[in-house]
Amino acid sequence: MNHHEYEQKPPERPRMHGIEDVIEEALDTNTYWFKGEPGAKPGQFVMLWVPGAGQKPFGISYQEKGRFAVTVRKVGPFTEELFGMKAGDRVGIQGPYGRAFSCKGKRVALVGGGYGTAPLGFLAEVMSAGGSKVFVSTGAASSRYLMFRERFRHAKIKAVFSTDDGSFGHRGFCTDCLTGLLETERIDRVYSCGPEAMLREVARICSEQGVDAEFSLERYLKCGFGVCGSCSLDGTGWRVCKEGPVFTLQELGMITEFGKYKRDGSGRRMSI
Amino acid sequence: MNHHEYEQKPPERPRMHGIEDVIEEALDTNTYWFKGEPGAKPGQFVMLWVPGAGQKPFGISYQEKGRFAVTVRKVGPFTEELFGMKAGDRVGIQGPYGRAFSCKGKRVALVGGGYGTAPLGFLAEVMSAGGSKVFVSTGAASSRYLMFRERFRHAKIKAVFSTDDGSFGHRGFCTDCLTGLLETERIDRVYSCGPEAMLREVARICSEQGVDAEFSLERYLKCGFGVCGSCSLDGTGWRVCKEGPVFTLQELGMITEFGKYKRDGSGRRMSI
Amino acid sequence: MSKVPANLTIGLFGKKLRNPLILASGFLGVTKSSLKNVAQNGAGAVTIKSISREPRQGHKPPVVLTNGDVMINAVGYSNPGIEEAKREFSGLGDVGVPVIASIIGEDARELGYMAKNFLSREFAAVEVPLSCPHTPGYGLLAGQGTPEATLEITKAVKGSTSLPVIIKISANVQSIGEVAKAAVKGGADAINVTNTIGPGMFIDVQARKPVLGFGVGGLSGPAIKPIAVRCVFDVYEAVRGSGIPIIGTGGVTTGQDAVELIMAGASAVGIGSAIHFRGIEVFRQVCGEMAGFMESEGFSGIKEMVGIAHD
Amino acid sequence: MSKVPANLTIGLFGKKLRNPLILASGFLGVTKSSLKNVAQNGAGAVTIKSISREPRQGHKPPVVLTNGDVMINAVGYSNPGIEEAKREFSGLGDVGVPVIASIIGEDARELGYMAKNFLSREFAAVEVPLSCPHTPGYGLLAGQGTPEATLEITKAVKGSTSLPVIIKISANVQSIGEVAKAAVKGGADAINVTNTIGPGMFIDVQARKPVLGFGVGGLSGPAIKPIAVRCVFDVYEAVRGSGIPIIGTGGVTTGQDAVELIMAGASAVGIGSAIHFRGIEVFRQVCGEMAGFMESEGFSGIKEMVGIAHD
Ligand SMILES: Cc1cc2nc3c(=O)[nH]c(=O)nc-3n(C[C@H](O)[C@H](O)[C@H](O)COP(=O)(O)OP(=O)(O)OC[C@H]3O[C@@H](n4cnc5c(N)ncnc54)[C@H](O)[C@@H]3O)c2cc1C
Ligand SMILES: Cc1cc2nc3c(=O)[nH]c(=O)nc-3n(C[C@H](O)[C@H](O)[C@H](O)COP(=O)(O)OP(=O)(O)OC[C@H]3O[C@@H](n4cnc5c(N)ncnc54)[C@H](O)[C@@H]3O)c2cc1C
Ligand SMILES: Cc1cc2nc3c(=O)[nH]c(=O)nc-3n(C[C@H](O)[C@H](O)[C@H](O)COP(=O)(O)O)c2cc1C
Ligand SMILES: Cc1cc2nc3c(=O)[nH]c(=O)nc-3n(C[C@H](O)[C@H](O)[C@H](O)COP(=O)(O)O)c2cc1C
Ligand code: FES
Ligand code: FES
Repeated sequence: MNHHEYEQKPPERPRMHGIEDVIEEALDTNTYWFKGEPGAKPGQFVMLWVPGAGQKPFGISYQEKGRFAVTVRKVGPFTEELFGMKAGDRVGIQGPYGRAFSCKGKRVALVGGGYGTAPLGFLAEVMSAGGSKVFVSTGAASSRYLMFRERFRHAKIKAVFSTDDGSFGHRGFCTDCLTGLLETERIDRVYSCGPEAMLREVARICSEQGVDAEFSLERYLKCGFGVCGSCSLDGTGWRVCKEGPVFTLQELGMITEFGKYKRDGSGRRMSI
Repeated sequence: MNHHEYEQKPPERPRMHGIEDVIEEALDTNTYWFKGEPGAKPGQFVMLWVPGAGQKPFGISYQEKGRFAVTVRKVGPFTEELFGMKAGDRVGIQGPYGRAFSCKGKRVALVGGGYGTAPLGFLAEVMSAGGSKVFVSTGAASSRYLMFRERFRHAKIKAVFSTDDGSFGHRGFCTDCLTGLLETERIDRVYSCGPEAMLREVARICSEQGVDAEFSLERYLKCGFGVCGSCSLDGTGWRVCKEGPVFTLQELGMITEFGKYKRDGSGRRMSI
Repeated sequence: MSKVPANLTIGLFGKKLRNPLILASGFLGVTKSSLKNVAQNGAGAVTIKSISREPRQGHKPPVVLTNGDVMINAVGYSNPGIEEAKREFSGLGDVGVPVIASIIGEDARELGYMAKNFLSREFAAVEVPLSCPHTPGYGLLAGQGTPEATLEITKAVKGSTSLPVIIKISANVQSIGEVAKAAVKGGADAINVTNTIGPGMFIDVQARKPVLGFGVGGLSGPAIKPIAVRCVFDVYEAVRGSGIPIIGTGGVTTGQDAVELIMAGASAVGIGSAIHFRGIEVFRQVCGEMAGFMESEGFSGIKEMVGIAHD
Repeated sequence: MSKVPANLTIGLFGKKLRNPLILASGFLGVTKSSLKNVAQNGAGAVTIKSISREPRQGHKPPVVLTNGDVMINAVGYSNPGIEEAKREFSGLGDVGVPVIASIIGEDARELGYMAKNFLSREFAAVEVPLSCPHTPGYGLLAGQGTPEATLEITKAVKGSTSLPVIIKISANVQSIGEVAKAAVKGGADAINVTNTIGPGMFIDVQARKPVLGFGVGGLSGPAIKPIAVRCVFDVYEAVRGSGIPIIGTGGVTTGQDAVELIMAGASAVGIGSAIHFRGIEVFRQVCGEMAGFMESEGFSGIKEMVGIAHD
């Protein structure tokens, strides 16, 4: 037994990054670009620190040579603070953390709801470049919230869009279009990120059709690297920040709280 | 600037080693064998910890595949404690520390006085194996204190011996024999370890003859790895435990206290 | 040295633990499922995250950071409060190992209330941290680290529950032996030493600001182990006569670390930050290393090692 | 961010230092030659190893150990005593940078004696550590860490020398702000915070014994930096109004570390253990890193950074 029984860990603390560029992806939805090579895999997230305002998790939405980005939906005090920031301002970035999507599958469907589409953009590009045939079904409340339309077109990724109000594409849910894709496109794996009600529907469909699937879950994260337990899931105790955020369809079946409830920052249950 | 601007250091603390064997080299002079591969170079030393008794420096005197040894002269309370120990007992070993002999030279003379011969045994074997022609001149008060006679013979290293009382070999000093070696053997480098009066004489001879030389110095060591300053040398401030214990003839000239005084554990000067 | 098969089991509060490693409070102990997951990874017992009377959101994130061998945290005792916690921590048999409750309160009276109203017989014991260095209203910041406060609080909790009571004390006091003696005098059944050290602070030099949401936080992890060892050593000397067991907590990451605390005087060992430094498998790894050490050094049981560095 | 050439010089006690890095007391400061060697390796000023009235052999070795990011020591103030130290530390101009004396004593009276009888005008200042956690008769173990003792000692030393007086205080007290204020009230010209932390203990599990000759020792090195940062931050808040400079000491190993302490409120920075962790070249390396940081962040001088984490 010596001092080096275990590998030295890198520091877990934010590093300041100047915002390179802010791009409006959709209504209340901005992409923040940073210099750097975090070496993230699709599905991983970073903890974003705004001194004074707090620290919150966001999935990596773009990663290119020398730069990367997160795409943020404005929903509350922290994201509002972010929306007040512009190129040149600095934020702290910690991570990337978490288990990524497996990137398996030859013909895959990516199903994204709301800002859940953010990590799927990155996944689509990586899998497409890796030779998989990628289909995307993404939905939002209305056309003004739809993101990455240009991006998918540019990458020659077949994407279908749904809106709750029918203002663009299919009127209804992105899960409706998933059913269509499964019927026509010989999909061998589904990747999904978005509101939990939507994930539940994707899980139901994939179970029925016998298609493998992966899901990115959201829970209240505090530390982001597996020590505090605020993101532990009932049934298994798995940590969303460590064993997740991505779980397989099979794993989902063991997470008893899935689709039912989650916890807030104090640990109190809130139904979904 | 990141966390890894500097290399991680290994721990500086003793590791317990069972004594494998105790060999009497000469009167009041024991060799303690240990299992292990410290990767030491000749001239380096270890700090030897005997719980309760203290911790003191000793040069490595043997290093073979899978084992190594120090050779200790009984001179005071700590070394007496060591002389009470036997195979199976454990001591703590920390190091190896310090700058080693350079091992340069095609035809070299090793001059050792008293237990100063200990590290030269190791040096002789290494240089001999490295293809150098090694001559040894070693001296002691009387024949009963002479060490490594068998060892040098066995290694086919030409060794000459001196005793103060003439009980074996040359009556007089090992430095006398050095002069002879320099005259007859085309020596290109001298290595020396022993009482400081003897080192001074070796330095004088080598200066006169224009031969490069290296000297292993002793000062009071506390930490052994360069932080406390108890072994700092006047003139340069070099630390015996870090920049030394081996110094070149040229360096010796800059050490103003050499041959004159040293300091005790409190830092008080004592003349040599 | 003879080879004997090492037996890691210990007895604590009349219960048998399969090994002396206890999940430290505040790590993963938010839910029963999470505790069970830790148990499945090898812990001998687990402690829940500390519960207060009312729900608490805790300090603003960042709440935990690391650098080198140091972890720093200022979580600020986020917890769902007594009512929800009662629901959460029921049916504890599912966990598979003994579950220790942890309660906090602003004073002896509130802690007495917590003990009376929160603790079910399903818990194996209750731990009372008087030692958090970074949460206003609690622990050191509420003066709970003195011998006087320790005595008063220990008595109040003892008087309100029949569960064994563990008093968790701080390294950040000069008179740690006095605090330990006060806990013994108040009737404590065990002492846990230590909580986090400090507090400390991380400043980001580019942001030019402290990083933790609360500014300062307590230190844990491998870097604090020497302090934990000294604290256990000192507390052992102080309470030796009483026979009270010590849970040694602070920086334990390897089997050798655990043995170090045990030789200093601990009967059981808390593990927290190592869940980060080595992963959640750390409990099993430390057990393996302890067993290996004991076998090669000829120890057949934990008890033989407790406090032997004092002899 | 504009690029400006960084100027590392600072003014301290009316002297100009070429950079804010000061060799901490107890490292290599046994002889004048050794101090000079440190100066040649880039330090802005140097502190001698603490001197007592009578010679002291110190604690039995091992006296210093390390593990990971932690150094532990119990040297026990070995020093040759006042008479020999006077001879040793004369002709200090040779050193090339300002030399700070360090004196210890068992009480205010002895420290007054030391100040009167040891200090020559060749020293740039005198430092008085009231904060060693592991030497019986001195520092914390002699009760010198309280606000009352700090006030009394500061006054006694101030009354016995015309040199600027630096009071070196400990992180191991709850009321660090009060101690700092007492030093200011007593007339101190600077505060050095912090001494070593703890104490801590290393136990060798095979020897089954504490390793340091004295058993326990103070912690230093990278692992304690977060505590030093917090202490400087707190002391800065406490003494802000007085304009007294703070020397921040503890764990500084990189330029970023030095900047962190400066932003917390330090005007100068002590460096000790880093001599081991990075080698004696550390002073020059840290200067280079500080200059690089300042240039890229648009700071032109040290003063601009002092305490800015408070705003
Ligand atoms: C793994 C993961 C990846 C995420 N990726 C993205 C992303 O790519 N883009 C994006 O816009 N959002 C993402 N989120 C959600 C994002 O973290 C929240 O929108 C954000 O924290 C809201 O903060 P707020 O103060 O603006 O709003 P609040 O008013 O504080 O909260 C709004 C809602 O956000 C959620 N939330 C708040 N704090 C947290 C927290 N610390 N951890 C998790 N959820 C929180 C809660 O459900 C809350 O109801 C992700 C969350 C997780 C867990
Ligand atoms: C680099 C180095 C290598 C050495 N190698 C050997 C060796 O191979 N074999 C050997 O027998 N001895 C060696 N020594 C000397 C050995 O360290 C001392 O003989 C030993 O420390 C004496 O301890 P003691 O308690 O028995 O005697 P003491 O009565 O304490 O001291 C006897 C003399 O030993 C010296 N000494 C004592 N303590 C120390 C100390 N901590 N550091 C340095 N010198 C000390 C002093 O000059 C003292 O006068 C070496 C010393 C140094 C510095
Ligand atoms: C993130 C975190 C949260 C903690 N929360 C609590 C807590 O709620 N109650 C408590 O008594 N101790 C708490 N602690 C202290 C730990 O239980 C433990 O005493 C300390 O971390 C030292 O052990 P370690 O070095 O093994 O982590 C917390 C520590 C950390 C790092
Ligand atoms: C080996 C050693 C010896 C020390 N001796 C002294 C001393 O004599 N006087 C003193 O005031 N501080 C002494 N200290 C404390 C240091 O000056 C310094 O305050 C502490 O080590 C923290 O700084 P660092 O982390 O840079 O080492 C000593 C520290 C060490 C490690
Ligand atoms: S956020 Fe802390 S464990 Fe997941
Ligand atoms: S023995 Fe400490 S510096 Fe050499």
